Amino acid sequence: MSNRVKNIIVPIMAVILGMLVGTIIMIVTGYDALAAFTALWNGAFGEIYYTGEVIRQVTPLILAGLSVAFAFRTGLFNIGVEGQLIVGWLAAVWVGVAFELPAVIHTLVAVIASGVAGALWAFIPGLLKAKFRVHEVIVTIMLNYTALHVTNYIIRSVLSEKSDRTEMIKETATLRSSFLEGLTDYSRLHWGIVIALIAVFIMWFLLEKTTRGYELRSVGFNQHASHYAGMNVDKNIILSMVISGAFAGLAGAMEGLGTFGYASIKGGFTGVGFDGIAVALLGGNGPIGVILAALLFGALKVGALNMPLEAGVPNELVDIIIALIVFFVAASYMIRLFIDRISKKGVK
Amino acid sequence: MEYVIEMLGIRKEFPGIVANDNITLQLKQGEIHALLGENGAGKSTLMNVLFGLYQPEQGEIRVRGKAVKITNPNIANDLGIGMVHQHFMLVDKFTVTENIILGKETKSGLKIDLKKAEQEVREISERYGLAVDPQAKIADISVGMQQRVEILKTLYRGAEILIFDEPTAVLTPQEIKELIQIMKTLIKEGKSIILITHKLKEIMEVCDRCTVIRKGVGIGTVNVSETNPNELASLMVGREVTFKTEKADAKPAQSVLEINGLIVKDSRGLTAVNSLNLDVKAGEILGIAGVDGNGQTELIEAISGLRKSESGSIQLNGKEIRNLPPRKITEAGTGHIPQDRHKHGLVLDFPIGENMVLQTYYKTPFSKTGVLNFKQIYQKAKSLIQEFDVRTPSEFTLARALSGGNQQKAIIGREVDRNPDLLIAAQPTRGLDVGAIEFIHKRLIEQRDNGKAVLLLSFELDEILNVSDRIAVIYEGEIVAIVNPKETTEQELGLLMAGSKQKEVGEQTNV
Amino acid sequence: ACGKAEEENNAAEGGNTETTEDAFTVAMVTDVGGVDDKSFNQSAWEGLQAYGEEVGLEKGKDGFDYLQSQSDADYSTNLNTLARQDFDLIFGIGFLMEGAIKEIAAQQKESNFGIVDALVEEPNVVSIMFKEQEAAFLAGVAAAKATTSNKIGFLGGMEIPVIERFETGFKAGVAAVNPDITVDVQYAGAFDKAEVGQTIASSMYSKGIDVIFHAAGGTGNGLFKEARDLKKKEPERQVWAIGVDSDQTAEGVVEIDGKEHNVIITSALKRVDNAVKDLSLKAKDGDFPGGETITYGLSEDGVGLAPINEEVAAKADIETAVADFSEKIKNGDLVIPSTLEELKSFSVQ
Amino acid sequence: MGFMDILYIVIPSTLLWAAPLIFTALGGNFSERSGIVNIGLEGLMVIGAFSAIVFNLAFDQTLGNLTPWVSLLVAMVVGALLSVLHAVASITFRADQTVSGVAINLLAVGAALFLVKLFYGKGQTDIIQKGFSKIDIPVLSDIPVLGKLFFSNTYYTSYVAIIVAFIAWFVMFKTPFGLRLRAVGEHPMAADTMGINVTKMRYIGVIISGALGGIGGGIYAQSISSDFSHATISGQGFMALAALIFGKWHPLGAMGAALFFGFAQSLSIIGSSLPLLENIPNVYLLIAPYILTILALTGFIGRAEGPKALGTPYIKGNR
Ligand SMILES: Nc1ncnc2c1ncn2[C@@H]1O[C@H](COP(=O)(O)OP(=O)(O)OP(=O)(O)O)[C@@H](O)[C@H]1O
Ligand SMILES: Nc1ncnc2c1ncn2[C@@H]1O[C@H](COP(=O)(O)OP(=O)(O)OP(=O)(O)O)[C@@H](O)[C@H]1O
Ligand SMILES: [Mg+2]
Ligand SMILES: [Mg+2]
Repeated sequence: MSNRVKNIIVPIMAVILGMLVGTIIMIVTGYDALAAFTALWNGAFGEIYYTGEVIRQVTPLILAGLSVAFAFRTGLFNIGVEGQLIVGWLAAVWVGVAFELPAVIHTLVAVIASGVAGALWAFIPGLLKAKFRVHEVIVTIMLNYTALHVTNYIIRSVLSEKSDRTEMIKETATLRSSFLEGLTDYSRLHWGIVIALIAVFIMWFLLEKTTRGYELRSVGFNQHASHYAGMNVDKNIILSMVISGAFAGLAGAMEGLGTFGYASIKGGFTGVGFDGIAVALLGGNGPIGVILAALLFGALKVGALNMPLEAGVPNELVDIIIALIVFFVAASYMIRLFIDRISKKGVK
Repeated sequence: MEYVIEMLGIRKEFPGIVANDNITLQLKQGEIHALLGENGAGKSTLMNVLFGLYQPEQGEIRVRGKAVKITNPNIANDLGIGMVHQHFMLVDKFTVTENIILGKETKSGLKIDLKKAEQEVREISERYGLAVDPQAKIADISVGMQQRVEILKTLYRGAEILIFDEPTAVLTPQEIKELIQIMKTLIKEGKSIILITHKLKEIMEVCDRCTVIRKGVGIGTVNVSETNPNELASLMVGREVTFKTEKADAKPAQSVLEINGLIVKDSRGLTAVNSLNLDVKAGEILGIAGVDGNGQTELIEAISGLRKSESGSIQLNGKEIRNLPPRKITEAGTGHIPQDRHKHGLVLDFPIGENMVLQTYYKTPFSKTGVLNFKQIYQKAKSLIQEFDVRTPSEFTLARALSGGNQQKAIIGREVDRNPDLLIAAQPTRGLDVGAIEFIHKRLIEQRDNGKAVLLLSFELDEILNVSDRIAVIYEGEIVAIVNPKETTEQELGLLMAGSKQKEVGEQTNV
Repeated sequence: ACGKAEEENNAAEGGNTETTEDAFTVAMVTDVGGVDDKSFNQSAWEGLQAYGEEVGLEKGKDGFDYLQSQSDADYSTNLNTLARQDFDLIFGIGFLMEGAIKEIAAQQKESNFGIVDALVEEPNVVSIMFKEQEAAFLAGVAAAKATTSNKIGFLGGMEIPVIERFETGFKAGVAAVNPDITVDVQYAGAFDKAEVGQTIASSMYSKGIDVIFHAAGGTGNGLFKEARDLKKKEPERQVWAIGVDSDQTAEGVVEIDGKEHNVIITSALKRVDNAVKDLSLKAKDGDFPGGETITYGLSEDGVGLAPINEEVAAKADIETAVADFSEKIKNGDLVIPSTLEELKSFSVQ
Repeated sequence: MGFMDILYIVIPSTLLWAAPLIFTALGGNFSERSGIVNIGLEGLMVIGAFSAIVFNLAFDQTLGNLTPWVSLLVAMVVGALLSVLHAVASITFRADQTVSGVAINLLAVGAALFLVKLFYGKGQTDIIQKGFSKIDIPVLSDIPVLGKLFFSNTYYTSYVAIIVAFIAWFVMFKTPFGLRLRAVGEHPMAADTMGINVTKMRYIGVIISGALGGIGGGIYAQSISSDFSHATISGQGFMALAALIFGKWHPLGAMGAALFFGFAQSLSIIGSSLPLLENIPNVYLLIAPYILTILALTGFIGRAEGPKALGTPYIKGNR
């Protein structure tokens, strides 16, 4: 079997295996698996409203996934998507609240602000990696917590007076659209999905088609050889982190300008950043893969909300399934071995 | 009982390749037995089978006449088989002693008894004349000493049969001499040795018998005393090989590279290149001879912009290039075949095609306004692959999947194709077989004949003597002599490299 | 609202059936805390259960139910889901749901909504507010009577209006008993960081503070842990805590030499349960106060103080004082300030 | 408040915070020294906290004062079991170790909450009655000044953690096992040729990390949170990872780093009531541990490198 086919089969198998183990868990613990999956399906696609909500959920997941995937492809592990997202969220809302601008332009400025904020936040680990060879994983983890506290502080003390959240953004800055809401029976679907899809295209084009992308990939694979070949390794490391951070920041704008319309104090992380790792991984760090994986996880997450009510199954089950899928993709060597065995038997 | 080891009809397959096909090797008690073959012929594989790292699909191994199954290195150790691997198996951060006792530690209570272990190491090293410092960290000692540690590892485990896999490829001539002495001592102590090497001269010097394999198939075993290098070479390659590189006389023209008073520090901040002067002319190959660690690496890094130099000047075609960024230097007209092809020469995870434009991707026709033109890139790659005989399934194959020799050919193709005024070749044939070496030497000479300057760095005196038009001997960061290869001998070079007072080499003209 | 024909038989058979023909179904959405957060989600859920019991409904789509949110983004989806499942009345528990309720109420005009701790002006939404300051005032009175060191602590979750009402009322209560008592105020910055609560409590107790009142949700668990630990270590020492929202007595139990003790003096109650049940019943009877804000105070049984711990020496004294002040508050003689600003000009006299 | 009074508050609190971090960071040390990245420490703490609480709740009547200790053992075993998953994925099936760790984190939270709902029908457990409690260490706490500083108002677990750190150091740097473990993390093929079973050593390293991570979670739950909910473990595992790296992959370094983090944390909490720090916005104190960690990495130990083979699966015969 060709590698290409395998690369497609592996994630599919991982999803199937994840669901399978989820089913076994339900059977063992005495839940009605069929009812659970029915509820899951209904909660994701049973009504147009839910489908709208799924796409809304998918939007930041795509961007977070892109962020992780982009870093991966250029040899970095951006585990700081969460922090960059929060920072981007705040920046977008800040612009949305503080500025008076015509519609569309206001939105655009706010979206750009989020990207810039995420990029700046990611610039720090990029710089430290490039100049001091500090591993980006640890710095980004630390910066996640820093982002959490700093944005909380800004929301409390700068953007509001000791309130737990900012004002609503101005109408002119919103990504929401009554057209899309009407289309999906009042879901919170917003124009962000278009931005996400454009971002997917940009990532693909940048990475695969441009000289810049060539350098980024080259530095990601082999810094020494890239240095020998005359590339500026430090600059490329920083750039790669910055671009990755910009995607993460945009994911924050989806929440700030689309889903919520404000920024609020957070006790913990949104989880979108970590889901981004899952999305990137399941999607094989490729553009189409990321979209499909985000769609799957978005549907699972939104659909899960319906499980306790309709089937009496705790929605944590879906978290388990997602974790298992990530696990199986990570251990895809196991699946590859299995496929090889099957296909060999088939030949003999 | 004549044979201590018998490997009979060994077959070992890797996915898609038969690395060993029905190979037989018999080792006599007390002999040094050479194993000869081209790159990828299957020598390392055969030895790894003997050492228990791989399991053969077919065949039988007998140790002192008894059939055995060697399923892991522990069993090999118990049978008295020890192996010095082609790539050193040493933990950099550990001390010499820790590396030697690893897996067979001397204990007192729960604790490792390092004192006792060091004592034991000292004893063995004295007995076999293997000078090492038991407390030194591997990272801090020379390659030669590292190899002695590898040998000690096997002796510490009581090995009677030692396998040396290309031990001399990484050594300086002096170290090679020492190693040969050590091997002779070992034989005297009753050990038996299998030696893998590409250097026929070494085989002729120390070996009793030689088994040749070609493309995984055993060709046969010959008594070294009854053969000569030419025969061995043709047995190995399957055709006649010429050793003396054919070349016309050089026609040196203007200086392409001029270095004056160059001072470069190494990573530890010590002066590695010390007020060095050198020039390389168009139409000549200048060879740099020297024992490893005398500033060669730093010199080359300084020329190519990979290391900042302290002072002095480096001029390329009369233009100052010192401390310019690597790209500027490349664009000024240099090409570089790096010492470590995996680390510096290739992006192993790129297709071979994309590797072919590593320095030129941003130029037309490979890209335009920042967008790559893959059609052009792969067309270029395809033609280079053909021209330089790079054996690869296609230009889309990952560079990682190519054998070392073919990776090297790809790099040379890439560098030569850019037609640089100065080509720097650092150990371009390290670890390659004679066929590949011959090919590469031809290409270097071709460059010279096209009126380019070639700077060749090599630790192989043969290579230096054969290929260079002039030889600069480097010692402690200075060029201590410039000699004409036609008028010098290996002995003389060796002495110069060892820092002996330069005798009247001043008379050698073109300084 | 919607009749279900096939269930009529059931209805005819008796009172304890799943649903009646015109069952008035009620549901709620919790924040990430869930219905057992030992705080107001739990309280609200108890209110729903009490309502169900009273009118003979069971948990489920045809009676009363809840959905727990896993993140802020889920509030809206959950509220919407419940509306789509045709629940007649849907509560959003907590100020965090303000935005979501506002939006969904505008879309789902058929359903009625209730929001706790926030104001939403929509015709089909009732806003439920509490006079936390009144409960906290009584807690402050109890604390002031119980302290022997004249040093008292207040542990807040986040600096938001609701908690400010607690802080204000508490300080007012303490001052009403003895203006010389100092109240050390610290905020943990979160409602779910027990470890932070524990460290703050530890530092307060070692400064000689002997009573700490918390309005910090799960963060308060750290306070109880610290108080229990200290009590266990030095059984003679005066170490007290005061709970919040619901009666938290159970969290204060310490076993010392086989004997049970308790470090919780009392709890400032916020009867979300009463409010939820009250409004559900009203709505069932067709009296849904849509568009209004209903504020529950001591008089409405919406806030109060839990019974006083037997072990507190000043128990009787506290009870008298509390009863006394309660009376004054209920009949309007005493208005408890609700912001720190108002507190400045407050005095009991 | 005098300076000493501040120390009397801050030091016991530092020790309390540090204990779970020390255990977990030591666990991470064993895994990473064997060459396996373990970003799943957070998940291992989660499962440790969960199982300790569940066991504690179920058996506190039968076991009496031994309950928290036995619960720790249970947490250790469950943590070890979960880490086997990480081991299988990243050693046997050559998974990307960071990703497998992320999966462990997701799985632990999902599974623990799912089981809490299954067992108790609600989203969080009750509060345990038999947690670790505050003590003055006998004899030692009577030493003047030092006794009050270091041995009063603390928990046994903190001292156990410090002792275990020394044991870990001994095991890692003085015993054959430690030498082999480190060899496997530096140069697995070299170890292999010396007859060391790389796979086995790595499994052991990862499983020890699970066991110690489980204990870390168990200590946290039983000395700090007292119950288990979605918020019980929120970031401590990552802090432990930071401590491990900040401590240069050295057991005693990790211990020092964990103590330092504990100190910074308690200062950030207590700081707002200290005269010296009260005018500084709380946010500076809150982010101090993270910023300090980054600065420390950049300034002092930026060059410190982890085990050479860290993160690369060992494939026999691969070059
Ligand atoms: N682990 C492996 N997986 C796949 N193929 C392998 C592996 N090891 C060796 N081979 C293949 O087996 C053949 C023999 O390799 P081997 O390393 O034994 O050659 P060699 O004679 O030692 O060459 P050299 O002189 O370069 O050391 C080569 O073609 C190589 O491609
Ligand atoms: N990771 C890999 N993927 C695919 N093939 C590989 C890989 N590693 C080795 N090989 C196989 O091994 C061969 C190269 O072996 P090897 O590197 O020993 O070549 P070589 O000529 O001996 O070079 P060198 O002397 O530099 O070691 C190639 O032919 C390739 O098929
Ligand atoms: Mg080789
Ligand atoms: Mg070999």
